[in-house]
Amino acid sequence: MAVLVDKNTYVVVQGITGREGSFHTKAMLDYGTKVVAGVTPGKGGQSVHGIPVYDSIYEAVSKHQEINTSIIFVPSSYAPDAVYEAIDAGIDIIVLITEHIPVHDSMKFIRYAKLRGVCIIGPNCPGIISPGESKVGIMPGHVFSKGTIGIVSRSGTLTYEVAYAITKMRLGQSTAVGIGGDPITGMSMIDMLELFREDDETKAVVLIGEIGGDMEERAAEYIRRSGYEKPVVAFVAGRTAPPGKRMGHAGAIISMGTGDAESKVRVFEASGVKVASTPTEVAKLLKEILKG
Amino acid sequence: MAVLVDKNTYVVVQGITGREGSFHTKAMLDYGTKVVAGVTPGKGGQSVHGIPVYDSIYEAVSKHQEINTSIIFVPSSYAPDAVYEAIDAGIDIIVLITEHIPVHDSMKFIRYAKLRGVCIIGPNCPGIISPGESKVGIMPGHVFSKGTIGIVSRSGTLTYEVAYAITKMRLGQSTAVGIGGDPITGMSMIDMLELFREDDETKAVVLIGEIGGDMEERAAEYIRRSGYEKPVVAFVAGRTAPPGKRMGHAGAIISMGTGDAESKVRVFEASGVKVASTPTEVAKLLKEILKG
Amino acid sequence: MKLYEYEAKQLFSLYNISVPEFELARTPEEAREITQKLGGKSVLKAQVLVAGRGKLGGIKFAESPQEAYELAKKLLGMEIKGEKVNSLLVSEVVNIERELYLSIVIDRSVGAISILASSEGGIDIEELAARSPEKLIKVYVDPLIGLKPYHIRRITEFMNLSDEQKKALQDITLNLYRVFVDFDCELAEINPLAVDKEGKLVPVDAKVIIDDNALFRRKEFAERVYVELNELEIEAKKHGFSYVELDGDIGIIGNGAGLTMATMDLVKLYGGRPANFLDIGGGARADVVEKAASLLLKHPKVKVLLVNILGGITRCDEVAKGLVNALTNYGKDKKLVVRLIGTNEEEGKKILSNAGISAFDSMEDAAKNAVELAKVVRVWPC
Amino acid sequence: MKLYEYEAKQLFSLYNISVPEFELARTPEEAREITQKLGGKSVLKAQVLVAGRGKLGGIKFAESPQEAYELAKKLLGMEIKGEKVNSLLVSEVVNIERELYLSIVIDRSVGAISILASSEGGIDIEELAARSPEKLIKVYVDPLIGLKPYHIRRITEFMNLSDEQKKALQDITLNLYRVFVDFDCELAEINPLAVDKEGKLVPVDAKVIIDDNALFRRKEFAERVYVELNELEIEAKKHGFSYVELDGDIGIIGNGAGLTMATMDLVKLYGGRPANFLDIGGGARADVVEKAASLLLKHPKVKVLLVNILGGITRCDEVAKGLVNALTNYGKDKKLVVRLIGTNEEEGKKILSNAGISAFDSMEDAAKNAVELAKVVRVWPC
Repeated sequence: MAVLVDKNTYVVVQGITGREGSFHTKAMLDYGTKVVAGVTPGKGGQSVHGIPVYDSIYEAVSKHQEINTSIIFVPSSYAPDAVYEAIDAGIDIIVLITEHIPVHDSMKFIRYAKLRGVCIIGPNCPGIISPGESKVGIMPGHVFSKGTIGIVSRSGTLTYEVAYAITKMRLGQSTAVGIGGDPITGMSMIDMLELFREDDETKAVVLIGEIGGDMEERAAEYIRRSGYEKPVVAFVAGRTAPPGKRMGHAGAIISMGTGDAESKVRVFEASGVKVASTPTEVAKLLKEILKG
Repeated sequence: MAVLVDKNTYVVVQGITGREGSFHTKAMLDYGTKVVAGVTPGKGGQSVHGIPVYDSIYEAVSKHQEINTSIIFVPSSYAPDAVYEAIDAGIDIIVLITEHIPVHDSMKFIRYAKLRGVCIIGPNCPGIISPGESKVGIMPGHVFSKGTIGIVSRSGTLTYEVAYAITKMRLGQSTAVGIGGDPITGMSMIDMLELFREDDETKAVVLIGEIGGDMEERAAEYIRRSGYEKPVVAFVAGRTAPPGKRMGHAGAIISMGTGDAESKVRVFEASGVKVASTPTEVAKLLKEILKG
Repeated sequence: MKLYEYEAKQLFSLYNISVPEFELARTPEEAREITQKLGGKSVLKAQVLVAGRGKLGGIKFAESPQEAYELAKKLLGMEIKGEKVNSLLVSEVVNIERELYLSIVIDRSVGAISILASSEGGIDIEELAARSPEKLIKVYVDPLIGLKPYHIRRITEFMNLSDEQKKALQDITLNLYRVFVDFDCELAEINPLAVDKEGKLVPVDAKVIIDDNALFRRKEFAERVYVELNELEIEAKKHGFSYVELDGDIGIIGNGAGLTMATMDLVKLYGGRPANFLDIGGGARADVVEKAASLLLKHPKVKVLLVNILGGITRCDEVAKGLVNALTNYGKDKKLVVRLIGTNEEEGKKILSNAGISAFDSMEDAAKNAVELAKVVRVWPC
Repeated sequence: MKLYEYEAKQLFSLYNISVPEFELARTPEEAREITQKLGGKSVLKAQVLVAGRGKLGGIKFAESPQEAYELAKKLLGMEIKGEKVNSLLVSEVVNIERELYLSIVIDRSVGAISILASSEGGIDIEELAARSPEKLIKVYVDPLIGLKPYHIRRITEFMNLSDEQKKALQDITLNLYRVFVDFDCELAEINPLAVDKEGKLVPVDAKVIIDDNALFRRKEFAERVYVELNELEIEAKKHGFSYVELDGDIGIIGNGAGLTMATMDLVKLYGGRPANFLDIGGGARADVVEKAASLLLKHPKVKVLLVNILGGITRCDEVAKGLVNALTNYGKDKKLVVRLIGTNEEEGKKILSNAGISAFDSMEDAAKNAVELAKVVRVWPC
C-alpha cells in the first residue's frame, strides 16, 4: 500500500513536448511509472519517448480511459488553464510542478479543485513518489526505497536529503510527497497526515517544514487534538532566515510576525512531535522511535 | 419521516421585515414551523411576530445555533447576496422564494451551492412542506395533510390544486416541494426522486411538470434507467402553450424545438409513468395504483 | 428580450467583433444613400424580431443605389409573420465561401454556459443537431470559472480552419462570450459566421436574447421590451400580469402560471379554444382582479371568461369584488364562469351570488361549463 | 514587490479612493513649492520601503513653505534602516479625530482573501490582534465568488460609525478590493484610515505589496523590482538565483531553497555565521555555478564558501567544473568547502580532487568543517 499514487496510477503529462516535460517523462518511465499519454496543444499526433501526444486532455482521456493522474510542466502563465482543463476532464490527482504561478491564480484553482473533490499536489513542488510503485514527479528515484516512513515536505532537495538518510537507515518510504513551496498549496500537511493515518504500511511520518505561514503550527495542533496514533518527526528549515525576506520559495517568508522557525519548532515539541536539528538526525530519531 | 424539512427544521427568515417576509413568518408560525430568527440588514434588534431580527445571518446563527434552514424573501436584485451569505454561514437548506432573479446570477449561486453541498429549493418557488411537521414556504397549509405521497412540482398554485385533490382522496403527502419555475433551479426532479426513494413514508411520487427545458424528460429517463421502485404519476401543464412565448414562469417556454408538453407526456408514458390529463385525475390514478 | 439584428451587430462592434459595414435605413432614400456609400451594391435586411424572414422575402440584394431604393420601398411597411417592417439594415455584401456556426446559450439541463459550434452554418442548428450531431461541438463553461483558453481551443480545433482563421475564431469566441456575460444573455448567436473569398471570418447575421429579469442592469434596453408587445400585452405588463395572446374565444384568468396553463389545457381537452393566458400572480387585490377581467371582457375575441382561483395568499373575497365590478362595466355580451376556492371562500362566493354569479368548486367542472357556453354564445356574422 | 506610499496612493486615486492631496518632491525647492500650493502647511514623508520610518524621523510637519524647504533638506539623502531617502511625499495635513484600520490580504491558512478591519488604527495591527482580538474583524472572501455586499456589511456594522461614514467605508472597501484583485496584491492596507474633524474618512497612509510572480501582468511595475535590491542582489536576480544577504562570514550555496536554508541553519548550529542565502535552483550548468560561486568569492565579507549539492537534475560534474573555474579566478584568499553527492557524483569528485579540493558526503560534516575554517581564517585588521 501507499497513498495517492501506486501501481494503479496512470499518468498523463501536460506539457510533454517541453524541455522539462520531455526529460521527466523519460525519468518517470525509467522508474516504472505508467505514463500513458502526453498533451501539448497543437502538437497532437507526435510522440515523446514512445508516448503519444494529444492536443487536449479530453482526447488523451478518451483514448486512454485508465488515466487518473496528471503531472503539469507548463509555464506559469499557462498553468492555471492546464489545471482547469485537467479538473474538467475528470482527473483525480493533479501534480503541479510549475513554479512562479501568481498566488491569486493558484488560490482560485486550488479552491475550485477542493470543491470538485480533486487533489492538487503543488504548485512549485517536486511531486510524489511511492517507491517501487510509481513516481509522479521530478525527484531522483534512487534516493528513495520502499519502506514504512511517510514523508511530507514543503521543500524539494531537502526532501531528497532526508529520504536518502532514511534509505541509508534501511527504513525506506511508503510515500514521499513534496506539497510545494508556495504560500497556498493544494495539499496541506494535515491532509497528508490524514491519508497516512489510514495507510497500514506507514509506521511513522516525517514533516519537513520551513519558515512562512502556519501550516506546521496547524499540523502540530491537529496531531495533538486528534491523538495522532503514529509517531511524527519534524524538521524545520530557516532558523537563520531574517524576517521579511523571501528565502527562495514564494511561501518561505516570515511576515507580519508569523512564520518563524523557532515558533514552529516550539509548537511541534509541545504537541509531542520530535524535532530533528539536522536532516540526518531525522532518520536517527525514526530509528530510535520505531525500535522502542 | 419526511424529506428535507421536518420537526427538526429550525428556520431563519431572510428579509423578515418586508411585507411578504413578515406575512409568511406569521403563517409559518401558525402552521407550527420552528421559525427562530429573522434577518434584515440595519434592522437588528427589532422583532417580527415575536421573532428576533438580526443584522446578519452570522449573528442569527451564532445566537441560535439550531438554525439549519433559511427562507429568503428579499427582492431579486439582493437575493444572490442573501444566498451567498446563507451558504457562507453554514445553512444546510435554503428555500428561495424570490422570483425574477437574473438567470446568470442564479446559475452561479446554484452551481456554488452544489459544490458546497448546500441544498437550494427555488428560486421562484412556493417552498416545501412536510404536513404536520414543518412548512417552509408560502403555500396554504390547510390543503395539505399528512400522508404517503411525495409531490415535486415546478409550479405553485397547481401544486396546491393537486395536493388538495390528494388530501380529499385521503392519501395525504409525506413532503411536497415546489422546486421553482425558473430555467435553472437548485433542486431538480431527479434530486427529489432520489430523496423520496430513500424515504420509507413515501409510497408514491407525483411529478408536476410544465413546458420548457427537459427536466421532465430527464426525470423520466432516470425512472426508467434506475428501475425506480415507487409508482410515479405525472401531470404536465401547457399542452396549449404556443412556442416561443414565456407562460408566466421564466422557465416555461418552448424554445429551440424543445420543451413542449406533448413530448414530455410521451417520454413519461414510455418510462412507465402514468400521466393524468387533469389535476383531479392525479389523485384518482394514485388511489388506483396504491389499492392495486 | 430579443434584440434586432442591427442592435446585436452594434453590440458586437462595441466588443471588437467586426461585422460587415452597415447603416440603418428608415426610408427608401436612406437605403439609396447608404448603398451609394457602400460602393453601389448592398443587401437590405428587414429588421423584425420573428424568425425566418429570409424565406419570407425579408432579405434582398441591390445591384445599384436605385435598385436599393426600389427594394426598400417594397420592404418598408411590409408585414412578416404579422410584424411590420419599420427599418432596414443596409449592409455591404459578403462574398461567402463557406458558412460556420457559433452560439453561446444558458444550458438549463446542466446549469452552465454552453458554447455550440459547427463547421456547417447558415442552416437550422436544431435540424443539424438532429441530423448530424457529430458536426456540432458543445463545450460547457462553469460560470464560477468563466471561459478559459482550453475551452476555446476545443472549439477552434474542432473546426476545419487555417491557423489564421483559428486565431480569428478564438477572438470572436472570446468577445462573444464577453457580450454574453456582460449583457446577461440567454443566447448570443452568429449564424452564419461566414468565411469570405479572402478567407476572413465575417459574422453575417447576429442574434442576441437578453434575460428580461436582468434588464434592470441594462437600462438602455429596458424600455425596448414594449416594442415587441401589442397594446393589450403592454397594458397587462404594466399591471404586472403575465399575458400571452392565443387565437381562441375563451378568456382565461388564473392565479399562478401552472394553474393558468392547466386551465387552458382543460378548455382544450373539453373541446374549447383558449383566447389567452393571463396569470394575476399571488395576492392580487380587487382592483387588480377587476383590471385583469376588464381587459379580457373588452377583448373582441373573448366570448366567455373563465376565472380559476385557488386562494392561498390570494383572497377569494377580493377576487369576487373585482370580478363583479368588471362585469358591471364590461360584461354585457360576455359570459363569466368562475371557479373559486381557498382563503375567504365563503365571503367570495356570497359576493358573487349576490351579483347573480355562481361559482364552481372543481376546475374541471368550470372548464367544461365554459366550453359549453362558448358553443352556444351567438357569433355575430361580420 | 512593495510599492512606495506615493505609488500606492496613486493607485488608490485611480480607483476612486480619495487620498489627501499630495505631490512628490525630489529637492528642497520642490518641497517648498508644493507646500506653498497646499496653502503653506504640509507633512513631509520620506519615501522608503522599510517599515517604521515615523519613529526614525522620516515624517515631519512644516508650518511654512520655508520650513518645508529646511526639513526637506535634512530628510533628502538621509538613511532610514540603511535605505536612502530619494524623494518626499509632500501632502496636505489631515486633522485626525480618530484612526481606523483596513487591510486586505491573501490568507495562506484558509486559501482565501481576507479583509481585516478595526475601529482602532494607526497602531501595529499584529500587536492589536495579540492584545485585543475582539477589536479586530476578519472577513473571508471566497475567490470564486468575490466580494459581496454582505461581506462589506459585516465590516461596516462592526465599526462604530455614522451612516454616512458607513457608506464611505463601504466604497473604500469595495475599491480597495478592486485594487487588490486587479493588481495581484498580497497586501493592500490603509493604516491609519483617519476620521478627520469633519467626520470624513481619509486614508493617511497606504501600503501595497504586489505578488512578484504576477508582475508579468503589470509591466508598469515589473522594472521597479530592481529598485529595492543592492548590486549583488540585482546580479543574482539576473542569473535567476534566489539570493538574500545576511551578516555572517560563511557564504552559502545550495540547490533548492529548503536545502540551502538547512545548510545555513547547520552553520549556525555549529557556531558559525552564514553570510547569505543563495539557491542555484535545479539543473544548473557549470557556467551558472561558476557565476554563483564567483559572486560570493568576490564578496568582501565571505571568508569561507560552503557549497551543498544533492544532485538530482543538477549534475555533480557540472557543479564541480563551475566551482573549479570560479576558484581559479576569485579564490585566492578564500576557503571552499564542498558537499557533493547524487547524479554523476564520481565524475564531479574527480574534477574537484584534480583541482586539489576534497568533497564531503555528509552536509553536517561539511558545515562543521566550514565553521572550523571560518574561525581560523585570519581576519585582517582594518
